[in-house]
Amino acid sequence: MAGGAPFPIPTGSVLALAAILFCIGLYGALTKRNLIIVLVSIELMLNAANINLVAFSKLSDKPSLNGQIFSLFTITVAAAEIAVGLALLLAIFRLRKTSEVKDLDVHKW
Amino acid sequence: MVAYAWLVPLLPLVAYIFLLCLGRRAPEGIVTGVSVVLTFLSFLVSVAVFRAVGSNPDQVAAYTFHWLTVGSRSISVGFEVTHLNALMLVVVTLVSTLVLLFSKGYMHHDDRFAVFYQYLNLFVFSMLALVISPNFLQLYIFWEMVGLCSYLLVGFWYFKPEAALAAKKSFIVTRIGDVGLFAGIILLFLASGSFDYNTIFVAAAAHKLTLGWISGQALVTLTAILIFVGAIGKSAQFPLHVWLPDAMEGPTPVSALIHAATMVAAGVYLVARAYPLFQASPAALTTVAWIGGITALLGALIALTQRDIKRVIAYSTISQLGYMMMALGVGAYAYGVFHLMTHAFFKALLFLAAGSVIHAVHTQDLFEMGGLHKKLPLTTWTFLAGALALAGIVPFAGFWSKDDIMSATLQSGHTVLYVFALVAAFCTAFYIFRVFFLTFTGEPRNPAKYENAHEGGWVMNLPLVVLAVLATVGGFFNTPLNGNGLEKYLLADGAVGVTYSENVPLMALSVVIALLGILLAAILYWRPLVKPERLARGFGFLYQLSYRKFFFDEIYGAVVVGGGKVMAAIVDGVDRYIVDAIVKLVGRVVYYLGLGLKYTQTGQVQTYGVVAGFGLFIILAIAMYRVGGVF
Amino acid sequence: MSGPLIAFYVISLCILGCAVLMLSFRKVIYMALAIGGVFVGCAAIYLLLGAEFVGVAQILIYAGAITILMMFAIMLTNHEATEPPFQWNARNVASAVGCILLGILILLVIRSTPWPQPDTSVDVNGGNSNPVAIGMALFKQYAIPFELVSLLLIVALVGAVILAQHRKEDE
Amino acid sequence: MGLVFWLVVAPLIAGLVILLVPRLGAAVHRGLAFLGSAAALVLTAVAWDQFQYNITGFQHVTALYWFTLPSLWHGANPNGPGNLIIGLSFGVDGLSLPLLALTSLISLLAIVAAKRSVERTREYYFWISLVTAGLLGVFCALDLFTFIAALEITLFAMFFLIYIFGEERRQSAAFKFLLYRGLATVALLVALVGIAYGAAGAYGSQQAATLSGTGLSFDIPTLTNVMHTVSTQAFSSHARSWLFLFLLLAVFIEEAFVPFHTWLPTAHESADTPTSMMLGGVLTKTGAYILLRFGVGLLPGEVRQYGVLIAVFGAINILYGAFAAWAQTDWRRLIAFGSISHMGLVLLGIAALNAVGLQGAMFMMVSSGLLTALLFFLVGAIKDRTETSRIPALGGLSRSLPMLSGFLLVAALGSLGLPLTSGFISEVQAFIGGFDTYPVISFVGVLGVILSAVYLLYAMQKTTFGPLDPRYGELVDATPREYVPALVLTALVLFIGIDPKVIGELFGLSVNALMRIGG
Repeated sequence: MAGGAPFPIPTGSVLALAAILFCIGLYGALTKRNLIIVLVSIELMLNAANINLVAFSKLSDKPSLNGQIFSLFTITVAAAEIAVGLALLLAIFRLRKTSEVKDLDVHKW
Repeated sequence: MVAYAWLVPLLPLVAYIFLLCLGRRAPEGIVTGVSVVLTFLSFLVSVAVFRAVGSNPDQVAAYTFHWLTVGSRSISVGFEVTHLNALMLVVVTLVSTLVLLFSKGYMHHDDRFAVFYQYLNLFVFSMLALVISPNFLQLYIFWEMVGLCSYLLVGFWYFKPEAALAAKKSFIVTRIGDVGLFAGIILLFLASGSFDYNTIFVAAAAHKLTLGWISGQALVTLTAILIFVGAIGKSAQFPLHVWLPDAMEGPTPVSALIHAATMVAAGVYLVARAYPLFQASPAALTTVAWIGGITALLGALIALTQRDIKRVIAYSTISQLGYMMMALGVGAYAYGVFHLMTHAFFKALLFLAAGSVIHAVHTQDLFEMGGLHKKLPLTTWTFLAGALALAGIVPFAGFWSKDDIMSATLQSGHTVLYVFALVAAFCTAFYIFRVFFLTFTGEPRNPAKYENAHEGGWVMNLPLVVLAVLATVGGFFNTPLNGNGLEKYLLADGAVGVTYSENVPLMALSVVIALLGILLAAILYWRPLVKPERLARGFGFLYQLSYRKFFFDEIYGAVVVGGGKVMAAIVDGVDRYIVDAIVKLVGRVVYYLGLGLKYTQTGQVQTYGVVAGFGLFIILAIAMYRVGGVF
Repeated sequence: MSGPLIAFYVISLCILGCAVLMLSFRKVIYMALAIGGVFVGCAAIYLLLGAEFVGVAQILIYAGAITILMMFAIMLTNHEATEPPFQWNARNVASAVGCILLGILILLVIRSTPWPQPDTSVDVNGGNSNPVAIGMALFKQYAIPFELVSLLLIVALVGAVILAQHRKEDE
Repeated sequence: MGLVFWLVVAPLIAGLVILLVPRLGAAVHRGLAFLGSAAALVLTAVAWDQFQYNITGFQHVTALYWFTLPSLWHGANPNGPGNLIIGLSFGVDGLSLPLLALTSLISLLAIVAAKRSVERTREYYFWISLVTAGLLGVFCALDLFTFIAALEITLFAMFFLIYIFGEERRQSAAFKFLLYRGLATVALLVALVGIAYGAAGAYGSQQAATLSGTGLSFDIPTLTNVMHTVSTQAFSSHARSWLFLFLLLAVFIEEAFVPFHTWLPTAHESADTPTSMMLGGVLTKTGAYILLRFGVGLLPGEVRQYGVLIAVFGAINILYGAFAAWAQTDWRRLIAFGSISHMGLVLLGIAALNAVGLQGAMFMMVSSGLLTALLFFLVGAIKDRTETSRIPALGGLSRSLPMLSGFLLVAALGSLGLPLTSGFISEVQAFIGGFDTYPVISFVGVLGVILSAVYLLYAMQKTTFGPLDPRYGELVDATPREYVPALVLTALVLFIGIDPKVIGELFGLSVNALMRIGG
């Protein structure tokens, strides 16, 4: 079904890279104490997803541009998110004099 | 003429609607005038119908119109004319006209005078519509409507707590019977596919009434008895007789019209109308006969000792209705209906005369009356006519009908019932003359009330006179002298019932028995040779038994009403403390679960994340396991 | 083993190395630097996969703007902040176990899925250069989402400004 | 946009205008709500007028497409045809038309009956309009999605009406109402979606899809058709039984059947008069509607199979409701239990699964709606004057309030099934049906006829009969505004009782349709 010369990079490898990156990001988001690093870890996970999108844009049996477009949107949204996230962080820091996740527990029972 | 029979119920309905439009403040003259004239017209139409049917046996006819479709069956409404209901129409309209006239005097100056006439007209309409119904459903509809009117009229003086209670009691007790009738006609409908009398009777005669779960003969017996249960309730037969004496709380014209002449006779009419069904079931007929006989005796025994003039007559009504039922039960169809007619005349007369007395002395206690014949001569003589008719003295109306019943009972082989009837006849003569002597003879026991007594004017006297004439000569409609004319007339409806021949020795015996009763009353209350109190003491327990009405009210109060209330309390308790408590318990459990589980909300986002991550892993793992090939 | 494949493995190693480094550094500022490495590595992967425009955008936005923004945020807050070394508390262990399990699961799924053979004969760019093709798609097929995203950016920008504004009444 | 669509939407528009337009006076709020319901009533009348009696099935159908769920997503029938179409769909048949008329009429009268002293009129009339629109939607929904959505609207609108505008203990009553009926909706959702999936062939064989040629569909006529033609082969009887039991649970809660009834008396005790009229008059008829539409319509075999159970519960409800009503000391609780008793008869009529019984059940729904609304209205009017609805505290009101007492008597008599009222014609048909199929159970149930007379006349005796309590000597009898609901409802009760043909013909159509499925 697929035509042309085989692509040199196997699909599984790209996906594996993304998976590992995603798990690392997840681990960071769940364990790091600094709010900024948690945000950074979330960006890591987003990047892992982007890798998948771009990979399937190329490595599918019906390649198309849609994956790339979608990853562009992801990047844009991530930028917006990080801007708002960091602004929030600044505001919180100004109010609470802390940037540690564990101190932010106003919803505790 | 027969095709215009619908005019008979329609005219009172017109009167009702007219009065409704006039409102509750309408002038008394107009109210009475409209009611009496329209009802009298209705009477004239009835007579015309009666004559038309009588002269031409083929005139029996039913006219029906589609009312409602249920499933594949059609229910119709309409009217029919048979010999039986033509007679009933005449009796009902006649008595109604007289009572409507009488009420003008009796209810004078009541501030709900117009409302009273509204209710009465509604009642007359309902009663006539009941009689003229061509099917069981329509009969049931108006059966309930007359019950409603009875409820409204018994409770007419609603501010009296006894009247309120009596109204409720009358409705509920008759309703117990109505449920039997309701179930009975539903079963008949299911078995025959129609509510129409004729369809059902044809099916019953052809043994075609069957349902899946019950065989033909058993079904006929069951439905006949269920219908009879309805009649028991409405006609105040044992054991549902308890409402009728209490219903005397209503105005006396109501007692005369509804609780003596017409509505309570509807039960008898029902059994008579459904007679082909009863004839198909000997067991049902025997039940009818025995219930009737027991009621006749019971009513008469209780009436012996009552102090309230209306209650004595009420128990007398119960007893006489028992006679009618007994007649129907032993197969003497025509005699039962004949007695219904004569009873309507003389019992309405007795009630109206009693009403005249009550109107004069403003008390119902026999022992506050006495010597009233000087003040109320017309009432005295008319009451005497009614009393003689009730006691069954030759040649008054009651004699002919009652003796027909008694001889028919003996001839049909119900000896025990005959003895019952004989004892009841003796008691009847005694109690009614006890009332007569206590009321009209002797010295006034309450001079203050005696002094103010006076006759009620022509509106009250005219009905008394007319009814007294009928009570005197009404029996001649059906005597050997005219070749048993009424019997022949009624039996033209078809082969219903059995005919019996007169038996002169039996007639003589019952007259003698009745005379003995009168004699006993006379020596106790007219020319007292024996003090009644001594006699009462002598009979001690028996006297109490009669005076306290065989304790029916007490027993029912404790067992049925008490049982119902206990049941209601239990259900309410279950509802509040078990069902609702379980609901509340569930609420509590959830509340406390929430109280405990809130400690999982640490506020630490990352902890939530860990849990969510594990959840994701578990769901994915399960999904992948189900897909297979991964592990 | 062809050139692109070698390049892929090298870049992958760099990315994962940077990511692990990010986790193990203790000073926050180093962590931010390490994440910059990951972003650049990702851009290289995109280029390898033929998505030139996305790769360049990745470098501009992530490696450039976002990393710098992080630095600023760190400087503005507690720039001396350090992460403590790994602590053997329940949450950390659970996180580690959960992430490893999840990773293994995903890798197993990837391994067991029969991926379709990529169709290299199709030119996703439709004969144009990649940026042109993407531009065409964005302004034709995806015009409405594109406009919405720009709206989102404006809102985020204004929101960020308002949130980060130094308000007088807070003093 | 068809007639029926506007019929549902009219009160909704009125409600939204009330909610969204600022600074309208209380009178304008009331007027708008009135207009909305009046429009619905007029449109119902038009629909009735245009109704064609020779057509079975739904008429005036309006369908609004919203979106499509591809078969891959819903997964009911991956190999078969069919994208699931989600949207709003309305139409009327013989069963729904009288219920629509009942809903819009009672809503109109409830608005007339609403006290002038209500505060927060904006919210009040908004919620009333919303509950009306929801109920109208329920009764003419032709699609499961529309049905559930409309039912949910009635749920929370009624919740707020009780919660904000109720009387004593309104909050707990409102939450009880919400939780109970919320649970019912969940059960209903399981049952209905389950049936839809089953009809598409999700359980057991794929036969349903192949036989019917339709994929997953929420369209009620389609489902009816599919269930009628292929259900026995397509559905495992096990799955059908479970779905039916879920449906029955929903019906029992919605209809306040014993033992899931305790929300009803509590809610009535707390709700104000117009809310009670809507709640008792219309909202408690949704359960019976569900049982008829989805029970008899979609799972007739299960209705037959569990018929004895349903009939026994019917008899239990009749007697339990009646006995409990007897023990009540508050008029409003008494009416609530009385309505439970009436609804037991509906259950008996449906369980009988014959034409007469079904028609009786339908009649009873309308009759009980009218009578319950009338009773609540009158008790509310009396309570406005005497400041109590406790039966022992009243007495002799015939003297000071003759007209209200008269209407109360008519309502009570209708309730106890007196002939020439709608109560009787319903009762007689339901019992004919019941006796045909379950004679013994019906014999037990028929005792309720006595008991209804007992509790109602007992309450009447204590309320309107007897000596007048001097406290109530100076009360003012019905005002012209109060005559309207009382007269209209009384006239309808009598009209249906005297000439039942008019709605009987409509119901007959639905009955025939249902019997073709179930028979």
